[in-house]
Amino acid sequence: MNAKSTGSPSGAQVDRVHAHHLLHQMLRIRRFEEKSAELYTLMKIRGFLHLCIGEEAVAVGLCEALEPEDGVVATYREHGNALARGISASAIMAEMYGKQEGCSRGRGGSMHIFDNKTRFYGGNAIVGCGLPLAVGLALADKMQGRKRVTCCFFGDGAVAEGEFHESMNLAALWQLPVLFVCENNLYAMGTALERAQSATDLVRKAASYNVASSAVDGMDVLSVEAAAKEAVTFARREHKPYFLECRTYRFRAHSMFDPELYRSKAEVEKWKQRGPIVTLVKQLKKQGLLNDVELEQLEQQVAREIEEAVAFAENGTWEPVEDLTRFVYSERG
Amino acid sequence: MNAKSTGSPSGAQVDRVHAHHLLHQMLRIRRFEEKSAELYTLMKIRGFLHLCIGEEAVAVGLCEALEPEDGVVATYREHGNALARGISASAIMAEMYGKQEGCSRGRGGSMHIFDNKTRFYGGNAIVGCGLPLAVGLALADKMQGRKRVTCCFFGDGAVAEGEFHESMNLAALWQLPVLFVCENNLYAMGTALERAQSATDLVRKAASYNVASSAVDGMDVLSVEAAAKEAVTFARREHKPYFLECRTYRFRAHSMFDPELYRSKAEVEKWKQRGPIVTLVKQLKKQGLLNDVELEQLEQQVAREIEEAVAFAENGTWEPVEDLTRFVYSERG
Amino acid sequence: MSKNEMIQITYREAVREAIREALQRDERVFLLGEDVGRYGGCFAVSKGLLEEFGPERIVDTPLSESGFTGAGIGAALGGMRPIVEIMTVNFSLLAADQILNNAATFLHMSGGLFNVPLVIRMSTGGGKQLAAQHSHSLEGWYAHIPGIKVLTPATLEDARGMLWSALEDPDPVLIFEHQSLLNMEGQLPADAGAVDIDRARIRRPGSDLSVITYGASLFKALEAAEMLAGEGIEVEVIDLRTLRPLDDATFLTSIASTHRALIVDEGWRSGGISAEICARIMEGAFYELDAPVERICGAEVPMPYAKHLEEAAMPQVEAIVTTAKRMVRSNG
Amino acid sequence: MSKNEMIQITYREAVREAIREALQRDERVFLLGEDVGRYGGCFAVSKGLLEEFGPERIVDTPLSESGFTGAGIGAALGGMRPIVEIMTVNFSLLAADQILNNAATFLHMSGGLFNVPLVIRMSTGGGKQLAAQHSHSLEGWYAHIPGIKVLTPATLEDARGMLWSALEDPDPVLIFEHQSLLNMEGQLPADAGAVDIDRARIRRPGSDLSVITYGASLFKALEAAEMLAGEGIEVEVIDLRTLRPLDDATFLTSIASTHRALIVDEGWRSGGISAEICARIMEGAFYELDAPVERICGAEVPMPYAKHLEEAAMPQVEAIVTTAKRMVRSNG
Ligand SMILES: Cc1ncc(C[n+]2csc(CCOP(=O)(O)OP(=O)(O)O)c2C)c(N)n1
Ligand SMILES: Cc1ncc(C[n+]2csc(CCOP(=O)(O)OP(=O)(O)O)c2C)c(N)n1
Ligand SMILES: [Mg+2]
Ligand SMILES: [Mg+2]
Repeated sequence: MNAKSTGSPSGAQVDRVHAHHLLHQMLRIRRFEEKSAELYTLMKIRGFLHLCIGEEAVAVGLCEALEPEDGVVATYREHGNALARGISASAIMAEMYGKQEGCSRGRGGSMHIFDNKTRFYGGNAIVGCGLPLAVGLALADKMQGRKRVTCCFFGDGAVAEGEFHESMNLAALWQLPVLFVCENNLYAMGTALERAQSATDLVRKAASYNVASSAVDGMDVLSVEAAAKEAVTFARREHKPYFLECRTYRFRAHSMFDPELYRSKAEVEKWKQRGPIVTLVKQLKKQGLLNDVELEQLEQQVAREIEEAVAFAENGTWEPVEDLTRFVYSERG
Repeated sequence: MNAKSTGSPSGAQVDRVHAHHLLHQMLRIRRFEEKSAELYTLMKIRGFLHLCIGEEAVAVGLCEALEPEDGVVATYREHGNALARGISASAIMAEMYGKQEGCSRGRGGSMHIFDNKTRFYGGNAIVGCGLPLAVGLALADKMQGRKRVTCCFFGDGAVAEGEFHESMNLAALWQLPVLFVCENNLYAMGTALERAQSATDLVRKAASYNVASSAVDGMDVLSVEAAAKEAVTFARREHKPYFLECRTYRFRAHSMFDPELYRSKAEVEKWKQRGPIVTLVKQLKKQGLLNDVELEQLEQQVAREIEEAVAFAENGTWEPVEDLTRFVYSERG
Repeated sequence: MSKNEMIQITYREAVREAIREALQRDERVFLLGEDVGRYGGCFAVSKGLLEEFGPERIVDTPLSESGFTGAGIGAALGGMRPIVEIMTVNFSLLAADQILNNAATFLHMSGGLFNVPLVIRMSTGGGKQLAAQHSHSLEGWYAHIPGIKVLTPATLEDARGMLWSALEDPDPVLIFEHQSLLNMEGQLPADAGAVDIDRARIRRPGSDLSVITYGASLFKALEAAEMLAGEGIEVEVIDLRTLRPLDDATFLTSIASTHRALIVDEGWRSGGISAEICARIMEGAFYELDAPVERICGAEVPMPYAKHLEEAAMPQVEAIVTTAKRMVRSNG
Repeated sequence: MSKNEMIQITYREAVREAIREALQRDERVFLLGEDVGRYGGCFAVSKGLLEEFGPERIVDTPLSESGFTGAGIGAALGGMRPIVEIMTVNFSLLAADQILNNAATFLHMSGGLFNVPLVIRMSTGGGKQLAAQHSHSLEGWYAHIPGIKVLTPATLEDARGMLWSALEDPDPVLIFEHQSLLNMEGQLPADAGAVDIDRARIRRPGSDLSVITYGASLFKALEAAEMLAGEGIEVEVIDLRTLRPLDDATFLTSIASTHRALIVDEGWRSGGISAEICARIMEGAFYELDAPVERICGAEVPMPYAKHLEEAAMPQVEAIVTTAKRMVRSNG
């Protein structure tokens, strides 16, 4: 698939500090997830674990474009979104350990990251179920006269669900500032997009709801950031939804139980050549904006953060079993 | 709304016998439903009663294009579809009386007309729920190598349901001969199309699934018939779905409990001028294909049929109460 | 209007008044659903509200049950107090994923971070010959789900009063309004307001048998009780009002004095709320029972259209009378 | 392979063999669902079947639960014998409308004209730390719906044998496969085939207490029974196998000799199948009981992720042992 990129094309000059920031964010996600995979094999983390390795540019580029008061709705493959949004690695790691210091008290795990300070509404593990929530969050903003945007991440697979259709229509009909971000990594588990959609050009679908849209090379963080900024600005200014397709690829298996029979090693390798981190590093070096020492410093900073996160999780505590039935209903008082 | 008609334009010369047949079919529906409304006020018919008066051309035009072995899936506003498809007025009337001689044994009523001889799969009263059924019926045909088409009727309101989206995609993805017939009468109960859809050009939606489509003036039976024949031929030959939007109007209330606050009398009157029966009568008379005597004969023939249907229903019997729990599961043996 | 003045009102009007009051009291409240505005509500419950409150607060939706129910959840998360109307309980199955997997679980899976102050109203029940896709009683089924509350207002007072309490609840509340009660008319204090949503109520005291019921069946039970009183049998009629959480204390206390219980539930028998009531009695009043608890439930069939079959598929006064007599006269 | 030869097999393989056999026996059978083909099934149940039977019979679907479940109903109406796979019971809520309003009602509302010979398989249950949107046990909830049948194969024999019987059934059958049983391994006759789907089975005879259970809880009950036997308590363990229609005769007969019953059900307590079993015992064996029936059920919470909380939310062997002891030793 040829991703036509919109927005600022790669290769354009960028601010050094900002470039390092973007790289740092992507490295945080990459190393955090590599560590998570390791901890999974050590059985420190359990349940389903979905890694977004390869897709870091989407999470980072989008979250750069959001204001602190904006809302985010994500999927079960949301570590990247959560980290980029500003939830601490420690809170997420403790969550995956099942400790009560986790961002969801250990009740949610990898698939259910939540945070109220950053308005991060999950961590939703039913494919497509987050889209109507995003519509409602934006509706509340409209009704209360707030200028916030709600950014809703979902995969290419979710486009087939009825809730995609209903949500796009509602957001457009009611003119709500929802940013629909399709993380199109070409597969839903083992189902390639062309086996899931009779028409694979997802941007065309947006048009059928009169929703403004564009597609962007999701492997290039600068392009994503630029496209995201345009989209967020549009949504906020026009009070309308926007559909942004980010063409990306997951380098790892769907989850930890996936023999990957449905795609070739060669295909994966080809995409890895275009990985968001290697691409950015290469570009910055070429432009003289990054050297090996700086890169190493970033890596070390990230390593420390992750070490701390693991220590935090390890030192976390188990919620008492007596509390099992808490949070089924709100505690008043 | 300007309905662009496709297929054979009105005003073209038609075969006299065939023209009379079409008129006869529409008259059967019109008079049958007028009688039903009367019987409703007499409390012979109960529950919800949805009349398709004004929309007869859609039912008749479509059913003309179908072969006996084709399947039909309809909505709760399906007397017209059922009559045009060949279910006897008597069986339908008895059904609405709740008599066991009814086509669904009196268990279904007006909203659940079924018939196996004509492959009429309801009578479905959950908006949108018939669309996946049609996909499955067509899938079965494909798997068994049969050349049948499945014709699925639904309203403009159903287009907003997720099941519309899922069904269009599945039918296109699997290349199934489903004829999706949208009876666009501009309202879903009291909700005008432009309040239900962010983009009101329904044909454009079909394109987003790569489904061939067209719109036709649903008030002109000859146009509908021509468009339906093209659509059915396409579906059967190409083994692909087709989306046909029939632009029509319901002259009566949504059901028997509807004060019609949402539309003006003037709008209704304007559409009545274009009623499918008056239009056809006028045209045939102008072309010398129909005279008053013939029209009167047709009316009398229809009146007799309906009289017989009412008598049949009146003389029908009540299913014994002891049989209440029959047909929850199949009876074997 | 003086404080103690009584007004004549229908169930439909009582619900409408409740919605109107909520809209007036709290600007975060809005009504969301199919045809709630221009059409005036499929059962005319919200008639006139669009004119009074405008399209920003009486929001017509397209036919998208999952989408707009989910949007209601989102709006609740965003600080609003939505009242989502689903026309008929059968259609709510299109939104079942949002109800069970989102509304009911959000608070818990977020470790207590995000509660969902959402009210969903829907009509339920049979008796109008609407057949198999418009007539079921699934409120008892929904009562299986932890994280939501399930209310079944039967009386005018509850129709008028439960909504505000539901809106003040921080968690999702489902309210089931029985189709056949909408035209019921009676007297209500002009200043009637919120009622509790925690406790069952004894609608008629009696010493011989506890009849446990809710919703439209309440009136069948009361009619039966009247007839039975004529024969010297005093039946205690309990209106559950709320199916989740189930106030078992009230019926267990009643059984402690009557020693016999009959459950009347329009829902299907197997695995309905009637089963749970039976189980609670088994667990909490076994040694009080002089005879096994009995159930009169909806027949286990998709609802038939024909009047006589529909009647046969629903609990009726006669069956209550006959069963009650048999139960009281037998010596357990 | 000789007739009496035993083979070593897992639950997963047993289900796969059942699907394979069905595909071989009846060309109208096909498998329809998300990732059943190229991926090999989300739990690897259908691995290899695409290669063996081709994409016409092992049909991968897009993420459209309502759409493809409805398509399964349509295909059944069109003369096929579809096996629809829904990955996890929680996702089936997206198809709840098609299941309740169409599959379960079609025969009845068409007055007997159209039956729906459809099988829907899905995984159910907790124990894998999959949290609140992937772990529930809703089979008992589905058992409320007339018009469908609900099967819960626990043993290898049933995993292998129930599918064919379900496919021969003219009406819709839901089969729930517990996630935690997939890796269970054991012996099965090489020529194992169809089994009845009508009757419960006594998996261990005993005279002191009837333990009524199904699915993965069966093995906890059997383990508890083993431990109890060591203390001289003989527990009769009943595997319901089918939750709808519920074979109450088997457990009522058992209770007639044990006079005590304990229900173990992973589903939520209120309004679960445990409640219906309680009610049937109330109705059918009240005078046989020496003590009230008790229930050990799933805690009424959306399933938590943390291991220790998930364990606490599910029935465990220890609780069965303790409860059984208390029940048997008390004098009712
Ligand atoms: C409603 C529902 N159906 C099925 C699943 C199982 N499942 C989890 S992720 C997934 C694939 C989703 O693909 P996509 O939307 O492209 O997101 P990606 O995993 O590629 O990020 C599936 C089928 C689910 N969680 N929810
Ligand atoms: C899922 C569902 N939601 C709501 C209803 C109530 N309802 C019955 S008909 C109708 C309007 C449908 O409009 P449309 O599809 O345009 O068909 P029309 O009635 O105009 O023929 C509604 C809202 C229903 N039957 N099913
Ligand atoms: Mg994907
Ligand atoms: Mg319409």
